[in-house]
Amino acid sequence: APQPTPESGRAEPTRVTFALDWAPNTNHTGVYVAQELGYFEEAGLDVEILPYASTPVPELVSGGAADFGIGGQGGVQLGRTAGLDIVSVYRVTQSEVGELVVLADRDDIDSPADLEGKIFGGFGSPLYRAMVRTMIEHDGGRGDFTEVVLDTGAYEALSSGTVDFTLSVSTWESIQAEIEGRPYKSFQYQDHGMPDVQAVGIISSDAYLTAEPEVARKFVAAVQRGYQYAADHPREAATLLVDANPDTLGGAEELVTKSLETLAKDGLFVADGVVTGSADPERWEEYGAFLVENGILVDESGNTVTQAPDWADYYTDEFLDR
Amino acid sequence: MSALSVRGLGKRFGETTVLDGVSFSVEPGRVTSVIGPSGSGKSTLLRILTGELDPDAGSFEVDGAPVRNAQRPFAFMPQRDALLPWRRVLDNAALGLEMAGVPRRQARRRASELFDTFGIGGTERLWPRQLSGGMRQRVALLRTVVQERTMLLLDEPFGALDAITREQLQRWLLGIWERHRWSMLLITHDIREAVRLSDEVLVLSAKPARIIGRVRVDRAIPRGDGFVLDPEARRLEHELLKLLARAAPGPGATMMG
Amino acid sequence: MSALSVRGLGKRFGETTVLDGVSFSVEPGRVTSVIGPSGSGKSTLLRILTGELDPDAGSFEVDGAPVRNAQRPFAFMPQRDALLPWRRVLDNAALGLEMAGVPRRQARRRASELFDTFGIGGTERLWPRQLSGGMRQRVALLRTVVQERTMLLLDEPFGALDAITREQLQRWLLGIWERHRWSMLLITHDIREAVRLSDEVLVLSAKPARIIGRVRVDRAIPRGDGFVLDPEARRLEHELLKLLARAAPGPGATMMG
Amino acid sequence: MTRRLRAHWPPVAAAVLLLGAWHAVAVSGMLPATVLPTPVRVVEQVWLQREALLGHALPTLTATVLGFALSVASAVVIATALDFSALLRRAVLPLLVVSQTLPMIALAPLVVLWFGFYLLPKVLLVAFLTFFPMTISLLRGFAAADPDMQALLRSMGAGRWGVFRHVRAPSAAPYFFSGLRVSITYAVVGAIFAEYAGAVAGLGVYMQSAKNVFRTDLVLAAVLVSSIVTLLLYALVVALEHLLLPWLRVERGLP
Amino acid sequence: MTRRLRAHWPPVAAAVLLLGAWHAVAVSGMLPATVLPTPVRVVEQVWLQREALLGHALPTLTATVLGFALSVASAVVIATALDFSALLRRAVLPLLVVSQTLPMIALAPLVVLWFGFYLLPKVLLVAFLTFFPMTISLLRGFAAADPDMQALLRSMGAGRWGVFRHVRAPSAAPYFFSGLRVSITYAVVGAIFAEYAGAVAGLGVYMQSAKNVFRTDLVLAAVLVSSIVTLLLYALVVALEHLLLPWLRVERGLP
Ligand SMILES: Nc1ncnc2c1ncn2[C@@H]1O[C@H](COP(=O)(O)OP(=O)(O)OP(=O)(O)O)[C@@H](O)[C@H]1O
Ligand SMILES: Nc1ncnc2c1ncn2[C@@H]1O[C@H](COP(=O)(O)OP(=O)(O)OP(=O)(O)O)[C@@H](O)[C@H]1O
Ligand SMILES: O=C([O-])O
Ligand SMILES: [Mg+2]
Ligand SMILES: [Mg+2]
Repeated sequence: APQPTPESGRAEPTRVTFALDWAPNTNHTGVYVAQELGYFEEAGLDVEILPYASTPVPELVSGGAADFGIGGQGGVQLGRTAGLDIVSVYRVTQSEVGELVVLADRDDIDSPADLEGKIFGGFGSPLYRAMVRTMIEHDGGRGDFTEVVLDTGAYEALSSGTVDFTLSVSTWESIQAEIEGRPYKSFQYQDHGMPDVQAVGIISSDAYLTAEPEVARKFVAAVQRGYQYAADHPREAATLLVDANPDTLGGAEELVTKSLETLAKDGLFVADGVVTGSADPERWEEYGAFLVENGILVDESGNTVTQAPDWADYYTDEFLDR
Repeated sequence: MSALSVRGLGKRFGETTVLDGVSFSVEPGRVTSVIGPSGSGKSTLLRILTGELDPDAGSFEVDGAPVRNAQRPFAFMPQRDALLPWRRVLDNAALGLEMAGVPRRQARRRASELFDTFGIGGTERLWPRQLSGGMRQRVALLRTVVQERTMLLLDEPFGALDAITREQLQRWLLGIWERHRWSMLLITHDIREAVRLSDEVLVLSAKPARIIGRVRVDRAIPRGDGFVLDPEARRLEHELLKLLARAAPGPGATMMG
Repeated sequence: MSALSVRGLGKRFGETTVLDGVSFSVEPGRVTSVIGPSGSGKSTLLRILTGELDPDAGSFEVDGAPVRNAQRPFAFMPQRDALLPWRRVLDNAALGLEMAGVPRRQARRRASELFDTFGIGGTERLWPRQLSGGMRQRVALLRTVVQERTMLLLDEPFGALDAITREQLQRWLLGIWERHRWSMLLITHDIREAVRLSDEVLVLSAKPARIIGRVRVDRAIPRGDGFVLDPEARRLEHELLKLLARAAPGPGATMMG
Repeated sequence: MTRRLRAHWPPVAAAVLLLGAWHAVAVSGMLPATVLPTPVRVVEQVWLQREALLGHALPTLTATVLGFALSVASAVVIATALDFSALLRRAVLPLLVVSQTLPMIALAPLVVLWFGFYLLPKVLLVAFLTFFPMTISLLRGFAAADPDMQALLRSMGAGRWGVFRHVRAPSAAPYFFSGLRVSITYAVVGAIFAEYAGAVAGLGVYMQSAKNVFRTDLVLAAVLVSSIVTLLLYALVVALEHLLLPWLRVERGLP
Repeated sequence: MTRRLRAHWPPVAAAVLLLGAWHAVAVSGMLPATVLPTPVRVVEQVWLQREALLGHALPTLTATVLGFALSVASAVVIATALDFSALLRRAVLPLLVVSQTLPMIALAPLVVLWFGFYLLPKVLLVAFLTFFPMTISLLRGFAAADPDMQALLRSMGAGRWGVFRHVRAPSAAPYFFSGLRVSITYAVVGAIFAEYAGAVAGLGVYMQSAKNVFRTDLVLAAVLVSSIVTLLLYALVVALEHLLLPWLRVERGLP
């Protein structure tokens, strides 16, 4: 268990582990900034960033293998309902960053309705299937399409034309496609019948938060400072992120910089009138309702959930620095 | 009390009866030979004694008591030499001693002392595959006798040897028997060899094998230089040959093709 | 023109010279036997003739011409029987015919006709591992002679057989030779057998092997019933035994242990 | 106890023991039920989801069987070719080894890109992931052939092919079957792996979907199905060996 | 041509041929350079990224070697135990087969949960993914022992252990090495696979990161490094066999 941290900060720093959901990318910027600029150190924390593992972060955190980790709203809603001990403590993006994309030269596809009967380069997730179906139906289609589970190969498959559409992170793959000169044509989920969602966030567990509320407060506050810095200084933050991950991001400066600029200005890291990193109850309610309606949520014993739980239990702003 | 006493041994393989009530005994310090047509069941008999096969009928006792496995006081030489390909010739020869708990160095030394006597000096460091058929047989024999067990079971020990080497090894075996008085059960297809080395020669019939003749060989018969000219030995040989001819299976008549 | 003529064959294994200038020839329709101390190089000689080993010196001709591989007119019986474990006994016996292009059914039929003659009738459907040592040897011999090649190379064909079976097969071989007049090169460690079956007997010295004696055996000598009592045959045997004693390697003197 | 029962109780007992241990851990609370459900629950799910599981098991089985057939054929052809030419062996064997060192997890997406999502890439991946143990075993088995037997065949006028067919190939049979046992075990896993890299249906797709909604029980239900399929295939290989190599038991002194 | 050259040109020629084909496809424009870079570019990257690659290769190598050592040890212990007890064999062998049918891609996450991110889970996964071919080969090899030799040993008073040590184990040696060749080939891939499942450093982590920033050239550079490592380990196994089984060449009639 972590040591209680004396205020002086002279004693041993408290160890905190943080699990990434993927190889280091701009979603993780705030954490790396806090690390690089010494925010954690100032708070008396020794943060270890655990790299991506095929183990889903909710399971790592729920199982106690990590104290915190990247975890978006959808994952928290699915996971906590299914009995995982996870709770959202910080929202990295205030809204959706994903988008449905096709190749820019696909003149035959002008709206999601045109995706009827097409091939989806997918990820084997019922949530994404429901999302695509909703978008097609919203635009007047029947919602029939074929999903090919491709996982990381989806983008190559799209650019080589073996699938017709896939889902892309607007602040990562879509930017890369642009850089490579093969830009995507994109459809925003929210424009086609999907509720908005706080797509990227940070989670912890009730168990950890109960045991270490003070450490959690320091950690979340430091991260919050980090993302605020990234929103204010995207170029500097880009440099910090790349410097922290020279092996992996060295050579991808352009991608990182463009991505961070987008994340900073489009109301993703920060939004007008809200505390950075805070939860938006409306998004949790609406997205939660979508999950219930589509029968995606199951409870601990594997039964489909038909009655929305109290979503307020699923997130907290308690550890934010207001 | 007999060194070995076999009572009513029977053995079948599937439908075929191979041994059918074989009884005999070997007295302590005596040599008994078994001759019989090829395929009659001689090797099968030894394989039962060594515990490799279980008999379907009958039993046997060693020194008056039934044997339990791993306690057999035999040194056994199988018909096919069964040299281990992964041991050099010397290590093959020392195998029996090693198994008896003799330390490796000592086992090798004792085995190596016999190499010249057996006419295979210089092959110690070769692999078995590098030996001729007769040399392999000699290594197998050496491996057996060097164990100095009180009872030897030898399955055609000289079958692959030329006349001279065979003569030399027979004489050597006679000499070592004189000194140690081991009991021996010897399978051979050479009648003269049987007479020369034994106190008693048993004749097995063709499959299903029964003992159809027993010939005692007096120790008074000279086994060394005088053997070849001894008329009593010749008479016994002749008697055994007749027994063997009776033992042989039917088709011999059709063989003059 | 000789059926086989061997000139100055030499063979070394590593440092050891095994054959050292061996020359002889086998006339068409004649039988030549080779005797010599165990380990002298008899099998090595055959392995060179069959092309398994390359000689280090010398050469040989068949019917007056050097042979190319795959064209050897030999039927070869190796000393260790080399039965294929994955073929039933009958299929092993038919192997040589099959290799010569005889259709399988016919090959099996021809082989099966000899089973009774060889005293192994009834074993056709067994696997080689289910045969006794002598039975395996007979299958190997059958496999060789059924090929009806004009030249047979036999490496100790009767080594594992009892006196009666051996006698029967020797007579059978004499009979078949009378009819077909195959040329034969026969390795044996049995001097009597060599005399009985051959036109000429070669004696090899111990390693490094040279031919140290040749004995012609007149065809006038009776090979059948009269053979055992023929004084000329006995004289030749005695001569060969003396040659063999000279051929034997040194350590014999120390063997009386 | 009947003979049949006697032959079967040890694996059953072992399996029961293992399931018991699993159950004990699952209900101990060491791990949340979402991470480790009880075996009873998993079996329940197999029954409840039987239609979906069957629907996904069939494409996996098809890919497995076709891929494995291709794998056996390639292994036999490659090993034979390499046995005939020492030159080829020296040239190609290192490449085969290298081929097995390619982390498929990184390259599988390319295969899918080239061959589409349906049967073909799965078949190819299964073949690729399983041919190696058989190839190596065959090569070793060929080399283990008795030189005396080969010399005998040559003396009978057999060419390289005759020696190969009658001595080297049968000598390799026991080795081959040991490679086969390893390979068949990997075949189903290989197919599932291929489905992770790209497929429209199959147990791998089913597992991935279940995992994404934290349904470990369904993942394990699919795992159970795949294990049963593999065990059946393995048993088939054992039976086939029994049937095709009757001499082997005799050689080993078994009744 | 010197002897050394003569022995080495075939694999070199084959490799060059293959690289040529790769290059041709890469420059043909069939695939964009981001999907398939040229071999020259990949080698260039190996050199440029040598420090990073070395830094990531070391943990992978450590996991491989430790995992493989564990794997060999387990295979020997398990196979020996199963050889001694037919009961155990009947009980445990099906479980071993089942264990190999578990799609690690679905279960690796559990391993990380239980054993964390560092060396241990990698070592365990490598061992788990590689012990099976050796175990099966060993079992087969034990069973291939000559019954005559075993009977001889028993006649000498050797117990089951003596027979095992002096006949069954050496008989299994050639089989074992054929399993070893297969296993060592899978070991590095297994370590990389384990790193995909969760690790702080290693070639698998490097590949994943490189893929995330769309640097196929770096992925392939890491693949190249892993292939070279595997080839070296494979060569080591071959050399070891040569050294430990001198009799085998003689048995096979080789000079
Ligand atoms: N591969 C080999 N390496 C080394 N030496 C060998 C090899 N093969 C045979 N020899 C040696 O060659 C010699 C002759 O062997 P060969 O088998 O020809 O003898 P042989 O006359 O047939 O004896 P036997 O009557 O016992 O069968 C032997 O001393 C043997 O050790
Ligand atoms: N495993 C087996 N299955 C079936 N039959 C067998 C088996 N082992 C031996 N036999 C048969 O048992 C008989 C006797 O064999 P055994 O080896 O005892 O003969 P032998 O008297 O030693 O002959 P030889 O003098 O030729 O060595 C033979 O007919 C043989 O075919
Ligand atoms: O590689 C797999 O274990 O799926
Ligand atoms: Mg016998
Ligand atoms: Mg010989």
